[in-house]
Amino acid sequence: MQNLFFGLLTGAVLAVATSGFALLRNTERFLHTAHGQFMALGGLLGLTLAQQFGPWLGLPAAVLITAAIGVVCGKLLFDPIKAQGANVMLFTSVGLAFLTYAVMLVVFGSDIKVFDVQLGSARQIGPFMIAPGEIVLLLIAAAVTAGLWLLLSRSSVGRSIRAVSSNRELAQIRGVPTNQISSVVWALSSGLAAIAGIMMGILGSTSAEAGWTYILLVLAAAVLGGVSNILGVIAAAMLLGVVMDLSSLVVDTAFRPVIAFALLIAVLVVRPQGLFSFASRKEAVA
Amino acid sequence: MISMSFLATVATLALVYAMATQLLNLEAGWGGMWDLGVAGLIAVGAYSYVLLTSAPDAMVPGLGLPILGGMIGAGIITALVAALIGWPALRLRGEYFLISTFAFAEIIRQLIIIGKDVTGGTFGITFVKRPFEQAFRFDAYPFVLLGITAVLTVVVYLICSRVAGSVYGMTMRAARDNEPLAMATGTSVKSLRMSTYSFVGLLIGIFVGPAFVWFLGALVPSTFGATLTFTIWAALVIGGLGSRIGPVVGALLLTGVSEAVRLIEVAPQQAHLLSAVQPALVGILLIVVLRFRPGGLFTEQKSFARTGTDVKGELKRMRPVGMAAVNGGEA
Amino acid sequence: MSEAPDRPMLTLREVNKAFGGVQAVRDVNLSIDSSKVTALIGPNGAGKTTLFNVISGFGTPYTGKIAFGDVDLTGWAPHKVARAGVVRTFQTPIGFPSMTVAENIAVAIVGQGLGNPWSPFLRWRQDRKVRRDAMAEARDRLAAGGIEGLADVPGSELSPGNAKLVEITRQLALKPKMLLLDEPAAAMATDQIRTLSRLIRGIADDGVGVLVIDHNLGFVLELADTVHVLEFGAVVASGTPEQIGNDARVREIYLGGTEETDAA
Amino acid sequence: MKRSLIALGAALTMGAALTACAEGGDQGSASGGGGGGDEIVFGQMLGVTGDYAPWASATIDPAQMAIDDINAEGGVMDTPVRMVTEDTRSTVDGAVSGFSKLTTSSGIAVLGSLESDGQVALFDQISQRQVPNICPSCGTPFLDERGGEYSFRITASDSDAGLIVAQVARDAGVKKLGMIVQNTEGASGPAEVAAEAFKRTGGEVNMVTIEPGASSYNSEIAKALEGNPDALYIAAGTEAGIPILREIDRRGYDVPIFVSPDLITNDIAAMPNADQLQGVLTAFDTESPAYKAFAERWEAKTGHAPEPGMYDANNYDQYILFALAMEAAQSTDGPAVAGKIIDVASGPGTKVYSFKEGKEALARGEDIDYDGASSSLDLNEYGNLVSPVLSTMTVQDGTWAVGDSVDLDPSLRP
Repeated sequence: MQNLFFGLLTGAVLAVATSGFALLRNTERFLHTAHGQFMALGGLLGLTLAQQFGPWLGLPAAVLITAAIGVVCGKLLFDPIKAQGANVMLFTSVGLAFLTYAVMLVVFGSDIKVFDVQLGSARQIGPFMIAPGEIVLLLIAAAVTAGLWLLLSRSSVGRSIRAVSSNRELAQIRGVPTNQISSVVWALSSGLAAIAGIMMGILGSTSAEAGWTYILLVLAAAVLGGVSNILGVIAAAMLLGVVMDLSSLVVDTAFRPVIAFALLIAVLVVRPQGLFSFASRKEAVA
Repeated sequence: MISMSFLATVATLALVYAMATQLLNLEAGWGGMWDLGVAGLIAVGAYSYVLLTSAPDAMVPGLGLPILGGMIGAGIITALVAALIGWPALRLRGEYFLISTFAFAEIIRQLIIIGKDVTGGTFGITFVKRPFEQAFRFDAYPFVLLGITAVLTVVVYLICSRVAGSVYGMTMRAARDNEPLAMATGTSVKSLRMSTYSFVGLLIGIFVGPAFVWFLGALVPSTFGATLTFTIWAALVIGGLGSRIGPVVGALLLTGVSEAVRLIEVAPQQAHLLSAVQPALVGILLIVVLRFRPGGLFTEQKSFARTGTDVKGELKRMRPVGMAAVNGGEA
Repeated sequence: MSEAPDRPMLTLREVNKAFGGVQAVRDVNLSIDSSKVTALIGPNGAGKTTLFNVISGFGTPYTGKIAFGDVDLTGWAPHKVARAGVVRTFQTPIGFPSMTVAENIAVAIVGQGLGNPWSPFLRWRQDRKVRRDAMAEARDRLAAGGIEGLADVPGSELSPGNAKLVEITRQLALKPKMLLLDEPAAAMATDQIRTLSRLIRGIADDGVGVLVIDHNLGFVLELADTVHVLEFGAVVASGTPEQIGNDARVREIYLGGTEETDAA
Repeated sequence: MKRSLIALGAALTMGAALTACAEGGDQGSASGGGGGGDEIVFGQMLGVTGDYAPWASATIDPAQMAIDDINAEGGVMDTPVRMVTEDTRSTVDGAVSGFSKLTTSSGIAVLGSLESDGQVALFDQISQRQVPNICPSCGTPFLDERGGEYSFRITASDSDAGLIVAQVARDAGVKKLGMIVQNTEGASGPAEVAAEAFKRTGGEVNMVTIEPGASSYNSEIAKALEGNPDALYIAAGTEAGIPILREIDRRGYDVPIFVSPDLITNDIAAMPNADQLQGVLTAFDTESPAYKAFAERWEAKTGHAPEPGMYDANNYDQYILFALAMEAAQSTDGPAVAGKIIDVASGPGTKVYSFKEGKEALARGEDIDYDGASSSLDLNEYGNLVSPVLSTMTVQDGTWAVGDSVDLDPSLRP
């Protein structure tokens, strides 16, 4: 039972990260491999700034800075090659991942860093042992994803984003300022990465190396959710977290990664479009 | 002064990567199968080779086969594993194929760690049978190994070239360009891809796995992580997806740049700054090449068509297995 | 109707196809003669392309039976259907964009015998000969169609009209017994359409059955021997072009739907 | 991003400039291992990036300190010493090409700091090239009976480290031991020895394996604590160790915890639940003059005491040993130097506690026995510590404090 809560916590953080990844994937139409590095960047920036200016000022500042870096990268690196298609952008993003990693090595060094934030000691709540800080993290994750959902579904910016993701050309013709929307999406996506990176750091530790690990989980969750659907991706991230933590009840934990990936493959073979994709599969022949 | 022996070592590593990159090109560039699991296949090849050739009484016992037998055996085993992976993975399209091959590579690595009675687990395998090792002095051996690896690389190049110019290569590129149309012209795309995937597995097992082990001198599972896959892919993309010579150039360039960093000498305290130079160079190389020559340094058109029209942006037109899923548009 | 053994007939029995709860094809029974041009018309979304996909093996799973002469094609994979002689074209003729036009056609000629990784090594001479012959034949076929000038043009650089011609030339190189043409006249100029009509008529006269989908009513009625009208996935009328052209109900359905006929 | 671009531009320019310098600099040392040139090159290889990155600065800085000490005395045989550090990227292929560069381009006379997997992979090449080689941190049992010719080790073998954990746990009356073991060679090696040995004492073991870099370890911890074991043993690096200990704290599991050597660091000692922890390690002999001298300067430099789990003192000692062996051999020739390492480390002879003392004693024609900052460095014929002084360590006031020393119970050996 306790593992269920652990899974939810893992899943919630993963959901924040993956929703940012999926958002970018849907509007800019490529797999942003550097997303994991942006998470690590957010985490390290957050840690450094929180030490300097305290968490209340430092952490939001880290999120904003990461978001800004995302926008600049989008403008400088990705806008000029948009016409070249998804593959060129995917590999440019791989290049950006290497570059971001190098910059983090120079700026923050390569050692493991720990947030100076205590989550408090756990109390029995219902069937769970939960620390107060964990509830706060869970609430923040929920608020962030709910906020994202509201933004996408209720605001005019959100409508524009959805218009761009369903059909960029059409949106442009209808007068949606697609370039501004791209920037907004870059900001949102990178900001979400930073938030998730900070939460990962608070739960465990953070380092320049961590980005390579993060991206694997994000990719898995995004694919499992059927990338095109943000709600599906969030649900998949939660599910992935829960399944990974619950699987340790059944099998030896050494097999946990094997189980997680085997499950992923099994799901893909049975439902190639992901678990929660509602869009019917496009016919091969259009 | 740069020592010849160091150059030979770097060149050997570069050539091993060049072989892997060419085979990835066969699979992804011409076959359209964007495989993020090459590292897994290389691991299978490397481990099978060592386990087949090492002595039965070694710390991690093997079968004691001669080197050539080990290479062929490794090829067969890797081909079988590739078939096993391909069977479910090739049903998937686009990014789902990417992810599932990636997942398989991770599973392979984990199984190597878990199966420590056979594979030596995280401790790895420390004795490797290398060709002609006894016949030469140790300080001459790097050059011998470079020679052997160079010969193997040429063989792989010839194999890839012949495939490229054959009916099979033509069908393969056709199926990559337009899967439904290839089917409508009577090609069984599924079995074509299965056979290509296993064929690439076979070659990786025969050539890349053993050559990599000879270079390394020991095997640990962490060598075969995602970084290996990413490096090979970066070499391929820089060199030019689909071109014949591009993968070789890309691999040599990438390894050259990475290892040239070693020639910069800095105070030990700055070592962490220096270690950032390598990923930074790889990153910049990828970004710049893709920005200004999105098809990579060499293009597929140059490799095949006799028309002389140089069409830019190979990567742009490339459609990995059912790219429809990625582009969200029509196939 | 009699059927000569070497002139098989394509028959559909009670074919139904649904996706996502939408019945795209319902209870279709059709017989398509060889040596004849049969047309399938209907408004957008009537299920024409879906029916095409079902016949050519891309639309599995479906219910009902499809047979070509004595051969039961039901549930066959696309490449098997093609090898059985039932060959289709595609609405958007992107072809094989990275290859030249000649290579595009050669791919269809070479067949499957050498399509495995071993043949380049074990049967290299044969492989090379097959490839050379195929390229030569491809050029001949292009010349026969009057488009030999396109031979060395990359597939990605063809004009839409030429792409359609290349598409048909390529699929003809498969030596089909039954040819399914998906909107061959779309995106073509009037004089090209005339050439196309002659080409299609010639194909049928050579004994190949032709099934055409098109929006261009004039083109279809002039070309076809038999016309079937599809609406909401079902065949609602069949007959000669004259009968169909004069059928009030058909005119209503069809012309009602032509307003937004696309030019794709 | 702009900032990083500027930084990168600067880095590239700097890189180009450095390459130019290196070309010039290399030529001087090209004659290499034979020595006799205007400088002697000490090689160092470690993972500056990758999995071993957390240890990087604790490996490089003490080594440089040793080099500075040596040069302060006029170098070895009155020739200045320079250290060249090579990144293995924590991979085997990185180690192979780094080794080739160090031995052939940089012309190193000795090699230090390599981690277990690189050490194992390069073992044959090291003996072929006759490069004296000390490993300050590798526990791999591979070296247990193979070292002694060119490869030496100045920390306890995993076999001993594992046995001693089993012994301490047994002596503390533990019957059921929960174990959390990281899936890497450095951690799983001693853990497996410990598990085997503990079972031989009649105890019960519940081992859970983890991957470093997971987002949380809650479930694994819960699983390891199933059936309420009397104690928990965590064998991991800090990357996984920190989150594990945090989670244990959060859940309020108050079971005694044994940690593996890699976790005996200041970061770990600062954890709120550190008073639950106990480690067993080749503890630094805090009374030794060599340790005191090192610790004082180390604290001045870094602001904290030496950390056994970071192997900082061991990294210092290795280069002092190399330098003394060269002085004793009066040569930089590989076989000659390697042949002297056991002698200067283990005596018999005058006890010396620094390079200065050793050099002077050797000049007087005496035999020496260097007692280092990390231990007395007495080596057996296999180049392994004869009797690693293993001590229990506990955390007091946020730092690791040395407790009782433990003698290995031979009955636990397999």
